[in-house]
Amino acid sequence: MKVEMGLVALALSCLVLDLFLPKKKSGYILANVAMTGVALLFALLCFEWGQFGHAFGSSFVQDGLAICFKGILFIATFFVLFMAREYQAQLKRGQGEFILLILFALIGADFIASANDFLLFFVALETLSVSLYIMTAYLRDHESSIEAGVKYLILGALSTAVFLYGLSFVYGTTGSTNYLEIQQRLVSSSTLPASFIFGMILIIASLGFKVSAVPFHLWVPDVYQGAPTPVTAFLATASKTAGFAALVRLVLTVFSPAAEQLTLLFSVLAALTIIYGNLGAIPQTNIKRLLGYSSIGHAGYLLIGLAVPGLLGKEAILFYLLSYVFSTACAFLVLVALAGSIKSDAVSELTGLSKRSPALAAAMLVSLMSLAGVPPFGGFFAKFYILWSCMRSGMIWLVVIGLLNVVTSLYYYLKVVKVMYADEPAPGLPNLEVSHSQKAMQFFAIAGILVMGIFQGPFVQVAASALSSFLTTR
Amino acid sequence: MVAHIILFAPLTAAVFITFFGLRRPKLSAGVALAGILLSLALSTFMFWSNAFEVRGGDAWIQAPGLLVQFGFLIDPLSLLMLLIVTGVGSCVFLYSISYMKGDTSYARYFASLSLFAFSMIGIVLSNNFLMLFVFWELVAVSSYLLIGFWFEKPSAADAGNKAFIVNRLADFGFLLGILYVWMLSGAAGTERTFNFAELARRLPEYLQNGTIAPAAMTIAALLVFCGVVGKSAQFPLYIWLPDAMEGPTPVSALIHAATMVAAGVYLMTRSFFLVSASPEALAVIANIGAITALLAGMLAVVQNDIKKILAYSTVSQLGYMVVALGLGSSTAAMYHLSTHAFFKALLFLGAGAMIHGLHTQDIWEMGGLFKKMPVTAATFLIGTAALCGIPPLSGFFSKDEILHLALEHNKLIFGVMLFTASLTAFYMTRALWIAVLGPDRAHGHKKNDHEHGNAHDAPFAMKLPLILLAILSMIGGFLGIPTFLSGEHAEPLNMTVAATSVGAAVFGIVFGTMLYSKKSLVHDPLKRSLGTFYQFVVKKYYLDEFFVWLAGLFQNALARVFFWFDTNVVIDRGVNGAASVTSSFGSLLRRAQTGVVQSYAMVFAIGIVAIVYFLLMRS
Amino acid sequence: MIGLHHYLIVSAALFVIGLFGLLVRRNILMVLLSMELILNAANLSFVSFSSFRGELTGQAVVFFTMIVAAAEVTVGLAMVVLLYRKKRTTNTEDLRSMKW
Amino acid sequence: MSLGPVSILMLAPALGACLLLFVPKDRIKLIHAIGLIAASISFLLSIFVFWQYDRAAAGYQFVDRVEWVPSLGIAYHVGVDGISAVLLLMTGFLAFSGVLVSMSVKKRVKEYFIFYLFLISGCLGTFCALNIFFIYFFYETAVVPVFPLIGVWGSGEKKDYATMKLTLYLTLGAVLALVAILGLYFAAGVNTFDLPAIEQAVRANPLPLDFQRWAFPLLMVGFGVILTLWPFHTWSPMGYAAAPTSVSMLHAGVLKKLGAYAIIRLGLGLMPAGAAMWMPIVAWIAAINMLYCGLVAFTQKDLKYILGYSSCSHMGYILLGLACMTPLALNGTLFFMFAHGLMAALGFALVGFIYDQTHTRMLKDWGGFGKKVPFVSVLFIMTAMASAGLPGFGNFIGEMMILMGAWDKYRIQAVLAVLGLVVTAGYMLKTVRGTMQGPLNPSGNDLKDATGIQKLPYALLLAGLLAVGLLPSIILPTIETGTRPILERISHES
Amino acid sequence: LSSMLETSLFYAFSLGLVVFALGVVTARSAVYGVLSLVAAMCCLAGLFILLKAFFVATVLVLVYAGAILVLFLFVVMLVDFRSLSLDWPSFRTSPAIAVILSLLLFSQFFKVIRTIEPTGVKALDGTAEALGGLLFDKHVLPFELTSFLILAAVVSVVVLAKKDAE
Repeated sequence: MKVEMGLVALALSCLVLDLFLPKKKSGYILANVAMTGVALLFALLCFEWGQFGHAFGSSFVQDGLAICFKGILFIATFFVLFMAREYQAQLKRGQGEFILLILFALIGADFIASANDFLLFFVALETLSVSLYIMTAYLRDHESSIEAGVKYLILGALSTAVFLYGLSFVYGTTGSTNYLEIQQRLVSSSTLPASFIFGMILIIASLGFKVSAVPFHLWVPDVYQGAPTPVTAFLATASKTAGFAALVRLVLTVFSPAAEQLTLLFSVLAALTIIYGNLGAIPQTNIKRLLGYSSIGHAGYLLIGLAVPGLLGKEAILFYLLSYVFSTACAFLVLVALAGSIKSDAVSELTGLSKRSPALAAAMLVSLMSLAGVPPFGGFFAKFYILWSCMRSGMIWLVVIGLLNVVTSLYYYLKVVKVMYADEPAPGLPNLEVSHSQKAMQFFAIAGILVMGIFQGPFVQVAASALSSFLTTR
Repeated sequence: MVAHIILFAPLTAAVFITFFGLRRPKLSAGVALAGILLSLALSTFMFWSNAFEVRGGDAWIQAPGLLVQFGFLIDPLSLLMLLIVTGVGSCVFLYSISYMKGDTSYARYFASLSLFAFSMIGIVLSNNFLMLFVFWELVAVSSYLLIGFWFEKPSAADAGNKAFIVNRLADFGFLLGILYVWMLSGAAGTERTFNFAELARRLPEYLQNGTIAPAAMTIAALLVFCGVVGKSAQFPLYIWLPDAMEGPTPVSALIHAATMVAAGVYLMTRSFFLVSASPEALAVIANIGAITALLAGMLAVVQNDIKKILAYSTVSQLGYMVVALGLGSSTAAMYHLSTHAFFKALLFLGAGAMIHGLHTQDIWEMGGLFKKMPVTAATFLIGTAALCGIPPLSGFFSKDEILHLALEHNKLIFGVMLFTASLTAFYMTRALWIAVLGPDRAHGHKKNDHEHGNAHDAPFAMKLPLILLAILSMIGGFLGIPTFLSGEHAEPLNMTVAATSVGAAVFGIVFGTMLYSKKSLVHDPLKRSLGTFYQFVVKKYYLDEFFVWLAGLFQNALARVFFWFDTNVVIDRGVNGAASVTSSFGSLLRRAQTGVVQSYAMVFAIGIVAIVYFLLMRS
Repeated sequence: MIGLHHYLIVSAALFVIGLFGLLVRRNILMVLLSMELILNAANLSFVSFSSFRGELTGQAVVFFTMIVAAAEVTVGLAMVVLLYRKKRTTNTEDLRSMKW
Repeated sequence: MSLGPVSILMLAPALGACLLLFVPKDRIKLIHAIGLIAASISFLLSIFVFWQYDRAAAGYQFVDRVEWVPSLGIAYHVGVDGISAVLLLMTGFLAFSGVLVSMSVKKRVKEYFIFYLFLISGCLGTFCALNIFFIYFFYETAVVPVFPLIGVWGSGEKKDYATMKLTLYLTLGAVLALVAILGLYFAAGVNTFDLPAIEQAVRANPLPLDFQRWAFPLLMVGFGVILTLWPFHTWSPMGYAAAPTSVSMLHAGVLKKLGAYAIIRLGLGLMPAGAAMWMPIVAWIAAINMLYCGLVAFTQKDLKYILGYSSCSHMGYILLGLACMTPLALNGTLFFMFAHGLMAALGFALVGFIYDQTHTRMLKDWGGFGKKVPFVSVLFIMTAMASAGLPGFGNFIGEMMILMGAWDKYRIQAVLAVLGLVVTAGYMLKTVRGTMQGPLNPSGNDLKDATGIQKLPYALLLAGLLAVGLLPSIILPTIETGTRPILERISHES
Repeated sequence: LSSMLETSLFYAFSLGLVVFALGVVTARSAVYGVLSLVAAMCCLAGLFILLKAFFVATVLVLVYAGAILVLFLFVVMLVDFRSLSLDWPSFRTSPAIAVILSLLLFSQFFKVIRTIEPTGVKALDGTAEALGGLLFDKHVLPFELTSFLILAAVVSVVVLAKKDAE
């Protein structure tokens, strides 16, 4: 709980600080404060490893799984805060509040990772979502941003409603909202009531919306494209991580009695999602939209981890998410660094980037290659790990689909690489200057990608012990 | 060890020239000559000391199931061939020193020539099929390099390519033959071998006890013979040899008259155990030889280029040798090979001297040479006589042996051979009258008068080989070559055959003299009198056209079809098709992204309905 | 006798009506209103289950649902205002600058 | 943990590349020096490893092993056996000469060298990794840097298409193979990717036949793509034509062999029964490769296309050798792989050398260069001869062994293979005729021959080619120690 | 309450709920829509009372009739909704699909609901006291967390809807 308290304190102190800071600088300073706070809290989080247990009548749980997801969330938020700091000029107004909203969203996401009760989970989810709706529409001068906000809000609200309705059935069937209690009651009953499965489907649909699983994904490209870049980054990383944090815990607890149906459901969803995301990305010309489609594809790979029965798939999800966060963050760091000097988010704006700024191009290259799953980057082992676990459960067809789409994804990523490296920049464009702090952050992300890609062992070990601590903490 | 030195001396010379001699022409010529002379000296030493050896040699390629040796087989056959190669080789090297003087690539010439000598000696010394094949290919390369020596000249470059390709085509069969023989050698479950001695022991035995079928032997023999057809320029692959005359004349003398082209005959002799066991193969070989001899003889009649005349003559004489093989006597073949090496090398070198002096190869621009270059003319005359089979010159004896053989075995072939003998005499007489004895025709229609007028006998370095070879051509019949080879005493001359053959030769000479001794002759009188047939022969029986058509079939038709297939089917339809299906699928998918938020909600709802249906309602 | 099923069916009807409205109305305001219907369908379901199962948590959920609904409506209406100011429209069919 | 020579030779280029990241991009000489040092460390160590490899003891030597991801059975495990030792030697040769040739790259030198060194490391790593995961890891690492290398430094109007196609094809193959590899992990039932451990397990109980039946074709096609298995060959000529010289060298020389290596190691070594089921088909495809690609090479007008198709055609011999699964053919295949690596690299290097000066590779724009560049032209002719299977060069011995190995098993294909030699000679001579012989084409008026250090890479490659061609016993016994266990398993399972 | 009365009240409230709900989705004017919603919410509150969820019923009426109604009306005043009758989809088939979809969904709901055991009686009193105990004890964490939710909503109004100073 210390971390959560710290987080709340951080958010509130930022809120107060915002009142006293000069309008023009508040965003910058708050971002720095928040980054420092998040970094410290991350350290604190690490020290909480081992102190596992429940709180608030077991509606809050702190175990390895929660800590791992929180760690990923903190890293993602750290990147997003930095992006927000560099994005001040584009925001134009409400810079301080922007940082606040990121922290609110983090609070929501953080509680999602620890929630052991649907009630807490629901409120946390809404905290995250509402903050995101607002941030998505933050660029008031851009129609696309408002449009994205509206779309996200409407569909998000629908998904909330579907979630609630599903929850009511789960609650009605079992008479509880606590994960463990529900699981116990279901295990003790001889048959699995249809109403429970019905509720489960609705809940999964709603969470599928959050993690952008086909067919609940249609908001993704539009919202990713329209939202301010740091928000897109947040959606792609932290929000998705939160969704998977919830799904993993639910699959392991509440839904575990329906393992058979889950495997069927998630494997089909995973296949559809992988195919849709990767094929849909091919014709895209907007880099953020392209990353949106690609994030759908990645959600598909992550869903494979859910489809695989047992704990291995979930370990793979942890690894995958962290590597995905590093890679995606790296790509968005580049986009944010470019934000001031490109006219639009069209891929063609990156033409000749390697000439204009080798460092940015290299960061983008590493990030895209990692996303595509090319060794020696983290994305490779992530895919390998998850497909390995899938193969273990005998779903060869899913492995084949996953692998074939690696090729597809390589195609559209390489198209971007080609634009950056092979094409000549338009004459007269100046070289781009990248600040040291930006370089440092990119370096951090690249280092993460590389370390995860080469020294996979420790990460796998942490993931494994996270899952085993989940078992012992219950 | 001696054999090693014989083999590697020319190679060392070649390597030395490549690394150190490219800018030092004189040094490189000296080194090359030293190399071949060393080989000659040691060969002679071996000959005198009767140092026959049939050693296993060292393992060259050793792998499970395969042992290829690097070893020498030295017996009378290889020793004789070795002497011819190094002997004629030395003459040609010596001759080349002044013949090639002033050429910009003087050193390269000697390097290539030394490489050739190395490869040729390798063929002779090899104790197994694969090693022989290695050198067999190497002579092809050196021949390619030497034919295309003046590679800036398109015709020379083309000729080199043609020679190489035709030989490769023949080696297709030869290599299959080697593999086939290799397989047969293990028919009884023993370890397979390429070794000649071992094969000669095993194969007849296997044939005897039925381990291998007679047909198998025929196949093996004919496949190996394929190589001979290429290298020894037999019908229908002789087409490369006349073109090979684009190379420097000493090269033609050494490679394309005396040694390399004879390598095929040597090979057949070496592997005679294959052929002798198969009457069918023998018949095929004899017939091919006869056809070659006849066709090439006729071709020689219509040539105007002195080297081409000699080239076709070579082909024709090779036909004789092959006939001898086909009739079952390798000794006769080798006998004719030896004498032919002497007089044909002599003729080529003589022709070279004429070309050197007159700067033309057209016999109709020569003439009156006895005055200008008496030594050349005289040796040329001796060579001609030897070729025509005038007793007691060397050609008479060897040719007589073959005719005798033919008479005994196959009357038809005898007739053909006899006709060819007469044809030989005829075209050589023609060449002699027009190019050497006749009046100097160049003044009438040639521009470089001053050079022509200054034509004189070659320098000593060129004359010496001529004289040496002339001597050999004269006494070649008395050296006891058949005895040396077969160990038996030569049969006495069959007077009937001898008389017939001399008669045929004389007929040819007389007829030739009648036609071509006229001083006023400017054009070939045969052209008019033979009409269409003459044209047919001039066009080389359209055999080249046939091959061009065949090559075109492969190169243009089939290859183009494949290329078309590659670009339009494999790539376009297959690859791009798959790619475009994928990406159009992508475009199709994104149509779901209408932009209207309610349609997204609709899909969301449909998704729920579908999942509920499939997961809950269906069962 | 009115039982759990009756209430649940009413709630289902409410859900479906709300969904229908959400799917066919093109005015964002109407979409938000339909959304309220769906949310309250869930509320009804919760309360019925809570009542019939004798378990109070369901009603607690409803309490939170209303807070969430209020928050979402607030954000949604803020966006409507923003959108209207910017584009003079509240029709979702006009919001398709991003597609495909 | 102490790193053995194999680790060092494999990591040296990668470390060099990392070092280059911190070098300013205008310090060309320093960049060259680092690249050269890294490559020469690999080169010298590859010679050292080859030389020090104990043939009598055989097995895996110079082994470095560090647990990496224990729960998945992944360990950093490198070492060499007879096969790897020889292929590492070849890669060492090519890496060194490739870096030397790369010195002629003028644009964006730093990035070029970074990518190039990574490429080298990937190749070396594939050959020496003893953990299947790492084999795949390095294989992919080698495949992908080619994309920017061709995309940025390549030439020709189809460059973009070619490089995309190449990368996608190879990745497609790789993922197919990965399916088989993942299946292998579970089929072997020892819960490890460790190659020696799996080999041992397979020796005790062979993999299930059903598994072998479906996994082998995946592996064969997957790695066959990079081996230009017909009809998956079309990426190759196009890719080579677009690639810069040193990349073509490495790609044609080494990368193609990665595929063959993986098929031998994983396919023949672990699933011999599956291989036996499918190899008759492969043998036919091999024949198609040889003749079809050879004939297509006839029609080409661009020199690099000729070399590209020629290399596809030569891969037919490797495929045929693999298909035989007999000692002679397998040893011959590896021998041929070594020789072809050097030969292909030499060919591309020479064409590249002249192309750098003439800026055209069209046959019609070349001609008569023999007089202008005697050194290069002599080497070019020798390369052509080697390519045509002339004795004296390593290719000949490899081809002969393959032919003899194939003779008993696939006689028709063997006969077609011999015919393939004729075809090769045909287009190679045609090429020599069109480039080096005949009257001088004006485009070559300013040609300058290689001088001094420029000659080194060519001379080195040729020397290697001749050395193994004349004295096959340099590498043949080592190859044999490597193939023996594989052959034992083949005979055991058949 | 007698069962007869309860039954009739249930049907009355249910009918009202459905009718007003339909009124919401088919309203030709935003004001009608909002007012229909409030009416529907009142019916819903009636049902809640039948279910003895008194506290929730009260809050529902307060929230909807009070807060949300005002909010909506405020926006309706702010925004010009004269063209509301044109807000049906331009793509003619989508209402049909929506109808079919809704019916399908309803039938699925129906099937699922039928499987639920109708056990238990309304024995529970959802009073403020009882609920408060639950909220401030067991579910205090989500309760506290809602403050951030509301805070976020407040921020949204400030940053999104506030007119720029200039």
